[in-house]
Amino acid sequence: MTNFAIPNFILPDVLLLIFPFVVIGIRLFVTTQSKVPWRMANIGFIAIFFLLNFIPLASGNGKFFICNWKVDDFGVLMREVLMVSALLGMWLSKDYFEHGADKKPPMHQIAEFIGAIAFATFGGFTVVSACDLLTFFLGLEIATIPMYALAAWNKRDQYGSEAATKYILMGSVATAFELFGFSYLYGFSGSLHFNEIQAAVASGSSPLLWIAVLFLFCGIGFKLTLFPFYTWAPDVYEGAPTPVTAVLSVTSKATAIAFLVVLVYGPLSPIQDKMAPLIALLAGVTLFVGNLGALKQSRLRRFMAYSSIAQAGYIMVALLGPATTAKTAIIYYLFVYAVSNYLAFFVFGIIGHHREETFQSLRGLSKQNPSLAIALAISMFSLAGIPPLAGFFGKFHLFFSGASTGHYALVAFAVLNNVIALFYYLQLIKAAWVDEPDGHLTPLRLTKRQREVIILLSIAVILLGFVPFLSNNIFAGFMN
Amino acid sequence: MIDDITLGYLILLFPLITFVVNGLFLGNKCAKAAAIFAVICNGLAFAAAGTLAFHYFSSDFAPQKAILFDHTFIPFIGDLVARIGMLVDPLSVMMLVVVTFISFMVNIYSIGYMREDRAAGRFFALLSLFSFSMLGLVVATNLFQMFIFWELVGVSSYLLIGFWYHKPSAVSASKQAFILTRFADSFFLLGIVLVSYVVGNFDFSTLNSLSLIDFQKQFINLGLVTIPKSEALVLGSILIFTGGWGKSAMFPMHIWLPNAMEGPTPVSSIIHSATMVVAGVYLVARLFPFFAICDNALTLIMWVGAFTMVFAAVIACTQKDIKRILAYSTLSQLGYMMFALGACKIGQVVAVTGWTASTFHIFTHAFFKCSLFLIAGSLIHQVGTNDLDAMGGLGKKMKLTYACTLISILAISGIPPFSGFFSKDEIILAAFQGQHYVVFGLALFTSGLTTFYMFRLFFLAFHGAPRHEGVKAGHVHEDFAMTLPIAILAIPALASGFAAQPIFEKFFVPGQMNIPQLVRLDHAEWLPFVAVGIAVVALVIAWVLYASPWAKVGRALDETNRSGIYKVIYHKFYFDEMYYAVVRQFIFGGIARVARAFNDYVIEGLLAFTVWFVHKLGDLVRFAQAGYLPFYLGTLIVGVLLWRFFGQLPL
Amino acid sequence: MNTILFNSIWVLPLLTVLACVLIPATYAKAIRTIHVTSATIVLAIVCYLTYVVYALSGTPADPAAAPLALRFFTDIPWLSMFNANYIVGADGLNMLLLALTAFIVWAGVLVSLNIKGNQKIFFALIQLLATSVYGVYMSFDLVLFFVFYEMEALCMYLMIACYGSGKRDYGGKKLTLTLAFGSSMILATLFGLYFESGATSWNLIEISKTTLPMDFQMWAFPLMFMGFAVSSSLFPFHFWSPDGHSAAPTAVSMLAAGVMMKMGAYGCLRVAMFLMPDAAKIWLPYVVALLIFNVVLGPFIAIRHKDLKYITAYSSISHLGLIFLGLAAMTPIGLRGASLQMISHGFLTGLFFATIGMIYERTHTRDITEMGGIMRKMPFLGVGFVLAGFAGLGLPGFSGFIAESTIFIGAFQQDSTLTRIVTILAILSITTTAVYILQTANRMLHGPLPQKYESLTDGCFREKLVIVVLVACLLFIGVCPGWISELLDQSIAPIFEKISSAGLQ
Amino acid sequence: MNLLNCLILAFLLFGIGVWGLMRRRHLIGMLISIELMLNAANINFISFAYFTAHDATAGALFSIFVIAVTACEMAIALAIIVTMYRRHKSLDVDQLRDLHD
Repeated sequence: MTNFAIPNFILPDVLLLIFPFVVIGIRLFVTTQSKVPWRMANIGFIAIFFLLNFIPLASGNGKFFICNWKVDDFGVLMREVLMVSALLGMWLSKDYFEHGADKKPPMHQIAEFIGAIAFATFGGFTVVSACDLLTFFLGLEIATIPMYALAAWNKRDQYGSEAATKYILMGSVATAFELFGFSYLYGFSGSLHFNEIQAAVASGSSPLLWIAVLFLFCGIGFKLTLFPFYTWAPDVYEGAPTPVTAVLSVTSKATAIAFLVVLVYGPLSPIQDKMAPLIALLAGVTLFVGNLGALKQSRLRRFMAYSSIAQAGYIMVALLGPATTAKTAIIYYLFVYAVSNYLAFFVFGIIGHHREETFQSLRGLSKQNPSLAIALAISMFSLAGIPPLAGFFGKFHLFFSGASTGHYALVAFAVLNNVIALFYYLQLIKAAWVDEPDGHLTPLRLTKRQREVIILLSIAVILLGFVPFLSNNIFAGFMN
Repeated sequence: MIDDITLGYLILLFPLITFVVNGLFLGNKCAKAAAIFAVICNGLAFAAAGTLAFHYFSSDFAPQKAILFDHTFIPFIGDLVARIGMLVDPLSVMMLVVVTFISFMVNIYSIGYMREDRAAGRFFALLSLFSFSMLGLVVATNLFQMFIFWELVGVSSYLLIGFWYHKPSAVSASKQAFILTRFADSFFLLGIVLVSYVVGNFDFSTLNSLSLIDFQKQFINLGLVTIPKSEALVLGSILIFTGGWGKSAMFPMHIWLPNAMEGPTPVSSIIHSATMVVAGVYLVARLFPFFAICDNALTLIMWVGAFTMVFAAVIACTQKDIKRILAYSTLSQLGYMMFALGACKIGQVVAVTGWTASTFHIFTHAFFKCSLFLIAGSLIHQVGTNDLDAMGGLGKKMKLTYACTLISILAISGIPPFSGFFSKDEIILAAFQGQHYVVFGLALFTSGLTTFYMFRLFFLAFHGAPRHEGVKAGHVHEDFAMTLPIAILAIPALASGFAAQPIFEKFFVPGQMNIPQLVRLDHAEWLPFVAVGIAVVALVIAWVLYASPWAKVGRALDETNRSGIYKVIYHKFYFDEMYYAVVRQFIFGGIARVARAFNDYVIEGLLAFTVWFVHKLGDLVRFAQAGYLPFYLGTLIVGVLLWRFFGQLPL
Repeated sequence: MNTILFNSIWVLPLLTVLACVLIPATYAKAIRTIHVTSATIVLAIVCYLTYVVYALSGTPADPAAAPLALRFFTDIPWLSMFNANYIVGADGLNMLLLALTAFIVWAGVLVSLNIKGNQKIFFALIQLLATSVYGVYMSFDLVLFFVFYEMEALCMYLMIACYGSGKRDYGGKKLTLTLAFGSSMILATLFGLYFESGATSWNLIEISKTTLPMDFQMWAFPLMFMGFAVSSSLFPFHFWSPDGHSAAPTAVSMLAAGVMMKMGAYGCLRVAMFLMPDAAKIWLPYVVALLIFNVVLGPFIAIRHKDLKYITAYSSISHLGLIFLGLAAMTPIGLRGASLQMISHGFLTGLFFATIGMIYERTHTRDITEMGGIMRKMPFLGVGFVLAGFAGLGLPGFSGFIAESTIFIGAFQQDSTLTRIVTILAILSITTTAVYILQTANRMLHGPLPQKYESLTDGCFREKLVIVVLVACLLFIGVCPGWISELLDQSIAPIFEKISSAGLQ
Repeated sequence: MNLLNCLILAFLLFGIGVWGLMRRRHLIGMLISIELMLNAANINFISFAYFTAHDATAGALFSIFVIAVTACEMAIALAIIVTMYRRHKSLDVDQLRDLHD
């Protein structure tokens, strides 16, 4: 007899589940100009983030709620990543409801917007705490469907709708692939529950299993923008509103990689070594293609799309390592990636509010607003993986995990690709630091919140690297 | 009374202090003070050297070597230690005296010569730097120290030749001098490295007491060939001699010396006649036992010396620039010294006459050649040009100078009892005793030539009618500061021969050697008369051509209506042109251009190609991103098949 | 106490940067003062510590660091996931390199006091660069080492591209990307080192005690060696340095050529050769072949060039080739000579670029054919340049001669055919060095003075100070090399032990 | 009527969906072919549940959930397509080429 009393360790999940309804509900009773939903959202997200930090990192299997809602260390840390992403995405989006950006009109219904973000985040929560295929699938869908809506949020923008169309069409196909994979997995193991699947996989393999693996990887490869399933990403990233792009590039990636981690180190762990070639290939090709694509971009969001494709490839490298190392590496990297990425997007956002979001409009930034240029440089160097910024340490974790099972060739290839990556990040820095502005520059206005967030993120990017508390704590979480 | 070690330090320190003080503090602001200071310090250095020499030769310790001090500079492996020390033996003491004395004289002279020059301070500083380096070279106890000061001498010569750096000719001459000697020095360094590797030691004492037998069994890998270490030593000795080859401007590396005359005349007199250029000879003399055991080395040295002797003398007969004439005569005299050293080898035995003679000639030559240069300098100072065209008739105006010139010229022509006679006579004798009769003949012939061109210079400059307005107008006078050293130098030019001969014959032997020596040798008494006879004949010819009542000076001086052979000689056999051709075409136009092309096109090209290729791949990716939805959907399907086949799944 | 001072060497520059973040960029004077003071303080500390190391030489060092004789040894846990610790220490070699760095940084700060553009950022970047270089020379943990090693890329591009001249973006990118390429090779092999050695930490000393499998060494060593060699512009990876240097502002050229290019050679010696001696013994005799370009052809290329900075860059290439000649000889003297050359060339090229920068500030051209006779207008700078030139062509009395002769003698001890050939060629190529240096000096300083340069002025006090100090360093090493070789020998001994004992099993 | 036939059926259905997806230029048509693919998966679930699996309910349950999820996905898709239509006045995918490199 299971008890339905809500244990405190799923309090955040429950809160996150009911809280979007609250926000949207309040909006029904207040005027459109009212700040109440916004404040509520802030309070709620921050509260949830802090609640998560109170959950002790349990070792091993973690704690269960009605036997298929698992809260383990990976889950908790992943939740924190997702919450950080959601919080930053919300802060980033605020200005886009006040005035438009990048020649797009301002957006509306901030409450619903935040609600959608919250739902997507909750989808992520579900994925990391799933113990059977059904919950797993539902989580993935909950995480994805709001994204479709978000991509099309700006109804007056034709690019938005086109992007959303592409996104949802391909997304549904990917879902179909996944589902197909799931079905074969189910057929192979005869059960939906991870433990039994794991047992079945351990007992022996069959073509069914491998078809399932293939389809699963292809399906998730879409959400993780692996080669060749990344094709939607540049268009959608460019078409969607900037804050949505940011959320897409972090939250949905985080969810997808969490999905893979849960699979690879859960049910499929017995055949991880057999999957290694596939993973290695996916990783190598993806980061190569992503880097190549970003070489000659001129629009910032599309550029970020390719860079995030490459980042996905780098993350995949970690999946080759043993569980603890890989999980630490991925979580740490996701933190770092989220911070650096959002820093970049905040800067782009400020540019975008006054000019087009292109390399052109970055020109003369260092003369006009040095601190902004510095923030941009910091985030770019961090994404390029230059020490002592956090990005380098993140990549180092990933490569360490990959190399720990002896995939030196892949690591060498990935590291070599860093040179290409550095090249295009330098292109962007050049635009901001070296190029002379052509003609008159529209003055840049920073709101107090933007300035604070940018400073905060810059400091985080600098410190998360060589100040080892984050990495060490995460690792300690997995070790004890 | 100061003990000898302190003296040794003092000799080196005085010039160094002068250099530092003049270079850093006095400088050009108070050139006067700088000059005075330099003169005093060099005088003191000379005094110290003289005292040291007196102590040494008067002591019964005399002919042996002594090491006053020897400080470790850099320790290499085992015995291979670079030291800075002071070696005292007859040779080095003699050189100490000569160098300090000459530099003392030249410093005095320079007071007058550089009076109008605003950079005189720098001049005196560099002059002292030179004498310091030269002294260091002279007293070197080992090859490494020798090389150190060898380079310093070279660089101070470079700086002094290019002293008037606004004159392009001076600048290029200095560059040429430095690079040519540097070229030779690179071989010298290689020789040092090779020999020190084989022997495991830098010290002269070790090198001079080697015997090749120990090394015939071991082999050394020189990259392309593997040879016994004994042959490696022979090779090393030749490489080391190459250093001297360049420094003493032996043919074909001689061309820098005449061009170096672009420098101020005092510089020419001290560096390019009296001291630095004999460094090469000194090197060979210092390492004589070593060269003696390396069998072919001495023969090479002899032929190089002999050829340079004749070659330079021939050219000197046609030149009109007095400094160049003197330069070529210096070359020819160096040739004498060089071949005298080489001529010591008779089959497998050695007769040390040549060694003594050569060192003796270094000694005497220093005085008269230095004074000749100083005289040339004062003539130029008065007349304002180097050209014999513009001179003539100076004899009446400059009585004292005239007399000193005559002394020096008689000395260089080897007319007894002047100093040159004794040393040159011994050299020719050495050639005769060595049974190198060809060289012997050349030497006699050259001594005739020497007399001829020196008197040609003498007559054209001092006799006949004045060909220069200044002289006609009688502006010419004798500057005291400049004439004093000339006068002083005339004394040793006259007397150093018979005065010093006993010392040389008593003390000057190259030291014990590992191969047999002939002690008793027949002293050809008839030889001096032959030599003097030839000299007198040459003198008469010169007189007939240039000073006799029926001489056509004007016709003698213009080279236009002359035979082709004369033109060739007049243009120094076109060696400068060849040099420039080689440097321009081969070094700059050849290797350097190819190297740069290789770098700029091959390496950079590969780089550019890589970048281009990566960008092309990028374009490929972007080309796929055409925004065409069905294509995107297609990639999903293709992806599945792709990973089905390349994912290495056990399907 | 000394240990704290030692660790403060790389912390102080960072603190300076932080201090300046709070000052608005308009107070340029205050910022300049702060940076000059901090650079001077660091210089003082480093000199004092160098003296301490010299004084302590012979006394037993920290046992934790055996076999290396390290002073001020510090070992603090850092990143627990892969046991990377904060490990720093100093023996003679890296202490001297630190001293070199401190001098060059100090000089660089002084030289660039009146640089155009946002000075606040520029000086912050210089201090960051200094931090990275200090860190590289201090750290004995591979991760820490690499972190510092890679940091340079961050500063270099911005400094060159924003404050440089000529093709600054191109030069900066070329430099940064080539260096990044090199360090990517290093990083790839670092992982291999860690996992193959089975060590439980990235501690260099600990890894050096393990024996790495031969097949791993065989591919890892060349990768890592070349990776390091890239930043020392070993052929064929030299192409970045001429463009990079010529585009960079004076101070950056000084730092890049003076100290950054030594980091590569230092890494080759300290990491690659020390950790993988067996492969080193097999590979290095062939690596020597590459030096034919650096040492023999480098000077010839310099002869063909007209731009002062290009000439100096190629001279650096040839001089760094000599460092590798010393390393590849794998004899105690060769290694000592290589280390000597690192230090001597640091001062030498620092002086070169400093004077070139000062002259460029006045003439606004670096083309030697356009100049001439400026010795008369600026004797001090001219003499500085000539002295640098003499040091460069290995004139006795300057440090260059000591280093080069040591390298030649040391390299000649190595009996492998290729090394012999290259050594002989290298010795003979001292002439070409003389050719391009004299040609440059003559074209630029001597001869008649063009009309347009009548109004040139000589160096001001701080410029003279920089020149005097650097020349003094060159002379000091050149005149009394005994103590420095003693220091170096102590720190090289264990490395040579490792190499000589290698290949026996 | 055995498992293999059902799987083949499902696979064919999936293939038809893919084929339609490739061939169709009309957005609605493409949505329908996607529906086919999803239902192919459903058939898999059901057939596995029926023939092999030891907890048969799970498969059925799963397919029901899938239907529900697909429904709301389609809802959103249609909503987006409507906004699309407002802009382009057509439902032809070939029109969707504003966003590209």
